[in-house]
Amino acid sequence: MTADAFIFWFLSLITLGSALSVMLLANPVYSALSLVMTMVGISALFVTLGAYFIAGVQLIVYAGAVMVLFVMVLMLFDLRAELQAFSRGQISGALKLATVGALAGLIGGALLLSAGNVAEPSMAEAAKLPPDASKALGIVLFTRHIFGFEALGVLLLVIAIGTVALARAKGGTHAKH
Amino acid sequence: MPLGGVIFLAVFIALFGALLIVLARAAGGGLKTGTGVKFDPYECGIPGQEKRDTKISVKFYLTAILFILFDIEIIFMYPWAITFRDFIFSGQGLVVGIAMLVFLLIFIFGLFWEIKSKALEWD
Amino acid sequence: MGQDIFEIVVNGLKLIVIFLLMVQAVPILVWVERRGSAFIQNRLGPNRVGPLGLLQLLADAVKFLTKEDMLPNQAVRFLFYAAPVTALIPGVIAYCAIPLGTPISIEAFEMFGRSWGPYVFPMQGFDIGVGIVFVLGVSSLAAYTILMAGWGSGNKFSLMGALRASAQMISYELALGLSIVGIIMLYGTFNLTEMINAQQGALTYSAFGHQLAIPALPNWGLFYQPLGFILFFAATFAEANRLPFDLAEGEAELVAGFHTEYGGFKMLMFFIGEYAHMMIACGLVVTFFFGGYLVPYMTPEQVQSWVATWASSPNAVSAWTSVIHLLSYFVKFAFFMWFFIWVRWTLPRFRYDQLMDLGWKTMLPWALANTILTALVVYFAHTIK
Amino acid sequence: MPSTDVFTTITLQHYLVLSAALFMIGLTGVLLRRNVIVIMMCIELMLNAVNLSFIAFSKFSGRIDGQIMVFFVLTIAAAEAAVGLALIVCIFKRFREVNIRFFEHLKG
Repeated sequence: MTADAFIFWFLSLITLGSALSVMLLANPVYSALSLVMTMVGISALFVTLGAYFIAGVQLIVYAGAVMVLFVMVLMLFDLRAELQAFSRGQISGALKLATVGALAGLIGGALLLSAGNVAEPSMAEAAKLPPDASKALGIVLFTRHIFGFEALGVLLLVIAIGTVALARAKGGTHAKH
Repeated sequence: MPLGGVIFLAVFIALFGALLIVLARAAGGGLKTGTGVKFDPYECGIPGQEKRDTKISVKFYLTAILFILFDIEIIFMYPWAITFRDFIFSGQGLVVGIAMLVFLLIFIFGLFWEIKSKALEWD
Repeated sequence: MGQDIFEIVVNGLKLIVIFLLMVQAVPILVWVERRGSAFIQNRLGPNRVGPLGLLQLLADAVKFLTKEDMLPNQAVRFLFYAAPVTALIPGVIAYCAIPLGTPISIEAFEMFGRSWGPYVFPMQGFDIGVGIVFVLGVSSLAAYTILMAGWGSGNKFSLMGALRASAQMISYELALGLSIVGIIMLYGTFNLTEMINAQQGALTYSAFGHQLAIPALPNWGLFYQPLGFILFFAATFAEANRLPFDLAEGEAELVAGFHTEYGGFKMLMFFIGEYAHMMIACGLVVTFFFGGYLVPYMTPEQVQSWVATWASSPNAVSAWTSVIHLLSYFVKFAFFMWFFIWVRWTLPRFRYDQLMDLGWKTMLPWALANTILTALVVYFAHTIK
Repeated sequence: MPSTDVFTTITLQHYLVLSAALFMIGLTGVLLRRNVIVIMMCIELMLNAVNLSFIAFSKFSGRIDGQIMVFFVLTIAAAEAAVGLALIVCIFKRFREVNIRFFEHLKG
């Protein structure tokens, strides 16, 4: 039990630290690399939750593909540290932070109120899931969620066509500066 | 001890020592001996000609976008591949196979469209 | 990871040993590469330092060690130093997931006044259930190393080399990922050890309710997925940035690619990273298509019963069985490593547009065809009696 | 439950709190940063936080559907990143600008 707890605290420390640096670092390239670290940490947390296949997919898709795209675009633009990373305006900033605080309070309150209801059956239920759930995942995906799967195929096709059209768009209403 | 063993050990010790030294150096930062052009970007000896902000083809980034989309489609095939035989044995093979065939046709159509629209041409 | 302190310590030691073996293999591979290239091109190669130039390894190590560690003016300090270190880590972690031999079982014994239960140690860094997904995921992190090094060294040629290399890597990752769908379908698992166990015995095709056994050939994945093997192996060449796909370096156009500004030990770490990618590629090829650590024509049980005729204790039987399988793995592995070197000194380099065309327009459609064909064959072989 | 168990026994609540914290960090980034690429990265962070809670629920309720939902969210997030970055690159190529305030002027 203590080993599990230690791994959880260690991983959550890494994840939270790198997530904070995504938000705080002025250089967007460092932000992107911190986000990669966050995603690797979340993938490790998935492993602690027994979702091995999803952890691998998280590494392949998020860390290996999406973030490569982000880093590549940042390097194409060659954006160094910005002079002003955060938006101006003290009143609006305070309002935004207050919004975040309010939402955090709501979620925290909800968690506290629901603590008695959710936590009890956890260990008994957790044993139901097979240790290597990849096959179970495939079977459920291709029986219960098969239409979602096909819809995502169409979505990906539309996106592939749309991004190519966007990336080569010329002209428009604005003259070139 | 045979010669191979001696070499093995020697290389091992050398590499490990080197690792430690490099770590120490990285902590202290790069040495700054010598002056002037030594620390300029290397362009085969001539004085630096190129600015940092050279234009780079947008093709690289287009490739990366297409990679993401096709990569996800391939990832969707993995749970199918691992369970396909189980589905066949339980008699659902035809349904799942046709579902995957439709998905693959969408994939092939997308790939064919990208090739046709010259999004993958490099010249 | 382990139940008690002994198991944890042994598992930790195993990781360190695998890391050291990988690092150790690099100078030897460099020597083989230099002597091999000289042999292929009818030259002598390094032959002055020590017998057969063997001490050249030591000389190289000393040279790498004593080079000045410099930071170019326009470099981004953190990225410039972090990139070589991150070149090593994904390679080593991914290689740890590849099984190298049969598990070693140790019977219960007495030590320090208490009894230590029977243990089974798999001959791999760690046994993760979804081996192949894990290996693909971890090794896809290598793109950052290249981008960090290219952008961090503040050189235009480095950046261009990095963009080329990463675009190449991600393009071939598609063909790589798709070419193993057929293999996954046949074995019905992501686990590398289970894949190897499925390849025991003599080649037996079972289809349409009949069985066709070919005792002259082992039951290797190669004979089920020949096209998949070719596509996978070719894609790994591109993933490891080796000739004929080393467009990242392309000395004629770019100075030296993303590691133009690097020298000394940082350069050596990039070297180790490149060889680590080759090792992962060879390990996976052997695991998928050539029976992994299995001894051809013999199942692990047969090997074990043969060992039991001369070995004394159960621990020794298990250990010797494992060592024999390790050797078998190593022979196959060494052959493919040699194949990498052989190809490097035989084929010329592609042009960049040819490279991209090959990846997207040739290998990806063929991998798709392989997937569909495998699915059709699997479906009809199991339904038509 | 005694109070020391909070540190030694990991329950669903721990994962949910972690996920909420990550979500809040992402939200703060979206609201406060000016660079539109960083804003997109913070959106990815928020989606990841949601994924974490999905997986935690899946584990502690013994149902696999949560993992499949994560699979879908992952796909949609990647698609969103692809389209978003295509738009950003399009705008950057013409105006050399990534400030979110500038995007307000793109009308008509």
